[in-house]
Amino acid sequence: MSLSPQLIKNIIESAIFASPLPLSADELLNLFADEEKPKRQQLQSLIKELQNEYASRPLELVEIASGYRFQVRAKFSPWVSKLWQDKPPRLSRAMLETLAIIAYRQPVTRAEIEAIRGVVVSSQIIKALFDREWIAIVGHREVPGRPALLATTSQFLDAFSLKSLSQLPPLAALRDLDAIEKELDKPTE
Amino acid sequence: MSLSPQLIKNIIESAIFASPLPLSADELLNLFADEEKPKRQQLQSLIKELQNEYASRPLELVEIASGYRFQVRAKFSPWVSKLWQDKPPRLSRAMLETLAIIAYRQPVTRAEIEAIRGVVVSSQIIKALFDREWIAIVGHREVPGRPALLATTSQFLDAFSLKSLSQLPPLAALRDLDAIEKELDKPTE
Amino acid sequence: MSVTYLDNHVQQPITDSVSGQMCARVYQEVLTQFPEDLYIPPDALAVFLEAFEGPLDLLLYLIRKQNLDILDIPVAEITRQYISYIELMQYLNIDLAGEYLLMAALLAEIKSRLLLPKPAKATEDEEDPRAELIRRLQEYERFKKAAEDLAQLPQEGRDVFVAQSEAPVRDLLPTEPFVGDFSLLLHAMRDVMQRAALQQSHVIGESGLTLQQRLQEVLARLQTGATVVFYELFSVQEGRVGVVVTFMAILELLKQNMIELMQASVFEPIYVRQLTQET
Repeated sequence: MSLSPQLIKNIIESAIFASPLPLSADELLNLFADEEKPKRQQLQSLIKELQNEYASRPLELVEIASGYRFQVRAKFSPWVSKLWQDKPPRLSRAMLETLAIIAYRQPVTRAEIEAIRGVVVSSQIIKALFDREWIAIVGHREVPGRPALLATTSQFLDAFSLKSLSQLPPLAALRDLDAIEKELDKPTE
Repeated sequence: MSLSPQLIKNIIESAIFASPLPLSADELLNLFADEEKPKRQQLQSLIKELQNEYASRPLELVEIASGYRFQVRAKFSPWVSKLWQDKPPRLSRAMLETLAIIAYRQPVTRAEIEAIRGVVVSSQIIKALFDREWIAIVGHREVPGRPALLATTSQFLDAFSLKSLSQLPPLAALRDLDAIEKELDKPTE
Repeated sequence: MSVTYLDNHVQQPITDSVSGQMCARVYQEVLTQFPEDLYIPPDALAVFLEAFEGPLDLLLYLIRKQNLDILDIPVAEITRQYISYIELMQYLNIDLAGEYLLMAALLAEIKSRLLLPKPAKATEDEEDPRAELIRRLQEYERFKKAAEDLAQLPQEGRDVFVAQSEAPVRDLLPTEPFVGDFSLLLHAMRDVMQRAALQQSHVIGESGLTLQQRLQEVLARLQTGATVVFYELFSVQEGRVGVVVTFMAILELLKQNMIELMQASVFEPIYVRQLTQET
């Protein structure tokens, strides 16, 4: 028996709200028995409809890396954030720099991060990133010591409301070394 | 500066959705700065309006003992419950923690559970534990209000395959859970 | 972003002195030897150093402070400034990470190589000694910028709040006979305890942690006739108050001859056992 589009839409809405984690299209389709299952295309268009229905509400239905979730529109954050007495701790510069290098250079070893930053990366920072589940070990570099290769996770993308790594702000371009050499040849001082 | 009724309503809606626990009228009022704060009566009528707006949606804004929350209508349970199908039946973290505290600290009052967990214990959880007959009232603490003393039952022991409460590992040992699990995996006679 | 911040804090104490008449004063002591153009209160210097993420960050700051392009760093001048900072910090016994010294050595080396007369025809593979440093500075600078960009993104819990609702009531009610997963229960309890440890320990300490109650709990633990290792009677999660109350309870029980303590020899574990009262 196939379900009415309205019922399917209601089920999608309910599930996204009830799930503690974002739900992917696949996970949404899995809620339906085989004979009820909407086509993927229908699912997409129903999600679009839902997004429109919420246009005038203080919530929005967004797609991030691991799926769909409802979130409060930014406009209301000043009030909603008062629900929590403690502000979330600010991310330190050291942590952000480490995270940025992992995000843009992944997979990357700790030694490679240190080479770029010019300083030792503290174990505390790496541990904090693991604790947040923002990074994971995705393999080992086949060099002596087999150092772990670090990469970012979908939780990292979720936490920063990104759909994929390609949505990260672009990394500043490096001026190529030939240009640098030419500059250097110029008489200085 | 006073806020428009629409903005106040949006903030209320956002906050109830964003809060992990039901929000009481007082807690909702606390989100507003003194000069923005709506009157209690206005708050009530805005909540009524919200309830009407959700009349045609798959969620409802309900009031329970500890406050307001949005809840998926029971009608959609057959589909939404599949979210937890992999680990049936679903015992929420809150429920497990409450049960664990009752098991270890019995007899114990609800207020004492809340003091240990650091959060309010919802009536639903207590009710669900009673429904499963995992806990029972074994007396009353002789303090103002004579709160009920909760303890676990033999059905609880059955459900968790325990012969007696003395089989619960000592609290101090819980820090080394991996070792305990290894013990538990060992075949028992 | 951090550069502006630093400027506010540090620019002021750094007084340029072309004339060279100004001396550095440190702890009221007048330094005439070095560094000639720096006067930084030691506290400010410590703050200053902490504000940097490493030698590359400090170098970038020195370059940007003078509105210079990375590509034409006056190596001699920047090296002189960098080394002045490092020497001053060492003089003040500020704990300096090894990387800062390494960079000072590298700068000195580059400077000396630049001073050597260039052969009339430079061989192709002989790179300008500055090139590697410039490459590293550029590389670091783009990630420093990337980190700043990352900090600007909306963050969950800070700018973004997830909207959730409770599952339908039916899901919370019993449906079928259930065999509980014991380890889930244990994990839940451990989580509770960890949170309790994070919270102020008086949550447990004040609410009904009485000696009488603890006496009964200790006895209950020993009731089955089991012998228990002494420390297992304590729960660190209860904080100092909890440990003290448990200890008092054990002493009280000892006094009343209700339990006994056993130890095979010094440093061996202490065991606690209930004394059976023959009736």
